[in-house]
Amino acid sequence: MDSPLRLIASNPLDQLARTLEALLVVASAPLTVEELAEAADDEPERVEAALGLVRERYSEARSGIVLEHVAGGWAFRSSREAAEACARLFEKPAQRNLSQAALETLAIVAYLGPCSRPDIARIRGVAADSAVANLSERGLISEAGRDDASLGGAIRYRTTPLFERVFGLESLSQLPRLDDVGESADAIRDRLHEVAEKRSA
Amino acid sequence: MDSPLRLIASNPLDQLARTLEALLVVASAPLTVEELAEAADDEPERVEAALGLVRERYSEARSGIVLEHVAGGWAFRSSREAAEACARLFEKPAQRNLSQAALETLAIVAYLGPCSRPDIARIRGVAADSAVANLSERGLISEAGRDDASLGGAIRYRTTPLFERVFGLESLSQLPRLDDVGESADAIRDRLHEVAEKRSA
Amino acid sequence: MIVRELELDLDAFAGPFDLLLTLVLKDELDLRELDVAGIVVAFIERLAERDELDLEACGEFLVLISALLELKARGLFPEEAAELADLEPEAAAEELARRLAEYRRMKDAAAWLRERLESEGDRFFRLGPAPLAPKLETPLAPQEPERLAEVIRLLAKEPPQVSLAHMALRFPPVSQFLERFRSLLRRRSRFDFDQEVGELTRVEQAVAFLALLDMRRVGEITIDQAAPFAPIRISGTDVEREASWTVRSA
Repeated sequence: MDSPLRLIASNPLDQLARTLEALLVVASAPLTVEELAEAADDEPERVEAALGLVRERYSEARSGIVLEHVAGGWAFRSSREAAEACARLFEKPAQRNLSQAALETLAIVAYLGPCSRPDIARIRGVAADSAVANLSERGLISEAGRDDASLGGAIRYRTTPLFERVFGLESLSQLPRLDDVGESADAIRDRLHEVAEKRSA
Repeated sequence: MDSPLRLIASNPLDQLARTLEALLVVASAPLTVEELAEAADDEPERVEAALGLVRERYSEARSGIVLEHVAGGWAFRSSREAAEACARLFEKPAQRNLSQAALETLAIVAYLGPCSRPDIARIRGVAADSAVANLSERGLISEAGRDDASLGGAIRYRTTPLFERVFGLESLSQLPRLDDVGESADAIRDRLHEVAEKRSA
Repeated sequence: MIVRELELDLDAFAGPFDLLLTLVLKDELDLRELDVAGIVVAFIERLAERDELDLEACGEFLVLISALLELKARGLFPEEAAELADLEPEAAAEELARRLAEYRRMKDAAAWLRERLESEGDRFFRLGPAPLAPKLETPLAPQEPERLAEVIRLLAKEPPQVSLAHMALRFPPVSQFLERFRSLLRRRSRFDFDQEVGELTRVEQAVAFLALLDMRRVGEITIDQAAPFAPIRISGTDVEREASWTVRSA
């Protein structure tokens, strides 16, 4: 009589099951049977059957990885048994510092008033896209109309009330003075552009 | 007599191993032993031992999910066996079509980093702006402050953990030493000597 | 032995030496990709096949290869060329060799990275959060407003004079020297190369020399030198080819 171990090893679906495991561990969204079948270059029926094997292997109490069927398809999740550990992994202390790119972008928007990404990139001498995306996501800057008011103009950004709270300011007028750089926002802007041009010359 | 199956099931590290599986399947970047120990609320030594079990279970040929030590931590990836299926479903935005200029720039940042665009231009003999922008966009290098005093505030760059992950490196110290240049100079000299001897013979 | 007919078989180029020069002068071949040592080895091997030492060929080759090396060095270290020129020749050579070695090491490193990319290309991993992972929101700790001001001051700081502007520095076009030498030869039957280029920078001299070689190649001039290091004399040939001449390299 075959042992169960033998049976699993010789299952013709075993290789397909391994392929599905690989696809599911790389995916960042649930995968449908059709997507899995196309990627594995196999029949949807066989994929369904192999998914059964995978589900058996990755089930509660047997594994820390659990295969789950959700609205959009199939995806791995962590087991309930490990819920506490996962919560600890994701609960992070408040972030101490902003990156240099984020800080520069924030300072430019705060001191110069609404600016577009091209404005910021020109002053920093490097593309500002990811810094702007990051700061928007954190709610420290938000959209404030477009350059030239025309539809084609670049989106401008300004700081938010959350920015003022995080930096302990009642309003932007409380920002530290920068008279050594320029006495007005326009003067500071001119100075920064002038230096940026020299730097990139 | 206990069956081997029984032995594995009764391993006191088994529950910890399942917890590690759960943490690794939801993590978005490699986790260090310390991070795993903190989340699992266990001793780093026990975590190391349990990682051994997980590694054994999730290895090439045995599973579609493979545990690897990369970028200073531990992470799951797909098995090499499933590469074709993965390639049908997933893009590789970080490493597709890396140009020679980008690779040279990457090499300079990896070996000499953090370094600035002028540093890179000095070694490559051509402006590095587009290669640097391209590598930043791919997430292979990132800003690491500014070189304020000496270089007019040029932004410095270093490689990211994603770089190590893409290139399958445990850390930057795994980059090979590059001291074989002397050899090739010697080889040229030897050839010249050889020719000179033939002449005088 | 005719140097310009020297057959080369290098990674970046295979063919006669004069074709290589033409391609370099037309910017169709990147000097940085060129293994100059390989050319030297090829030349010496060719010399070794002969019984007698061909002094003229050696002289021509030396001048040519130094011009190529200088062009290559300028390409690799454009902004430092001026500062290298201030060094004693031996120190400059040492410094150049050091920097070439550094660049070479980085090229080796890039080659290693490319191989690695290929060998590790069948590993796939997830970028970003897992599909069913808890959402991660990291609050930001309170920040000092003074840091914003510091950052603006840093951005407003005058950059020192190590701009990349030097990179725009271009070599004088070969055509400039072709025209100059031709107009000279219309007025005089011969001229002394050293006298004509003595006031120029070394790079300009190198380009001027390449112009001469190109003129000689098509039989427009003859080049004479009484002895090594003696003045190089240029004479126009009698053949009237001005009308049919087109600038080949510039």
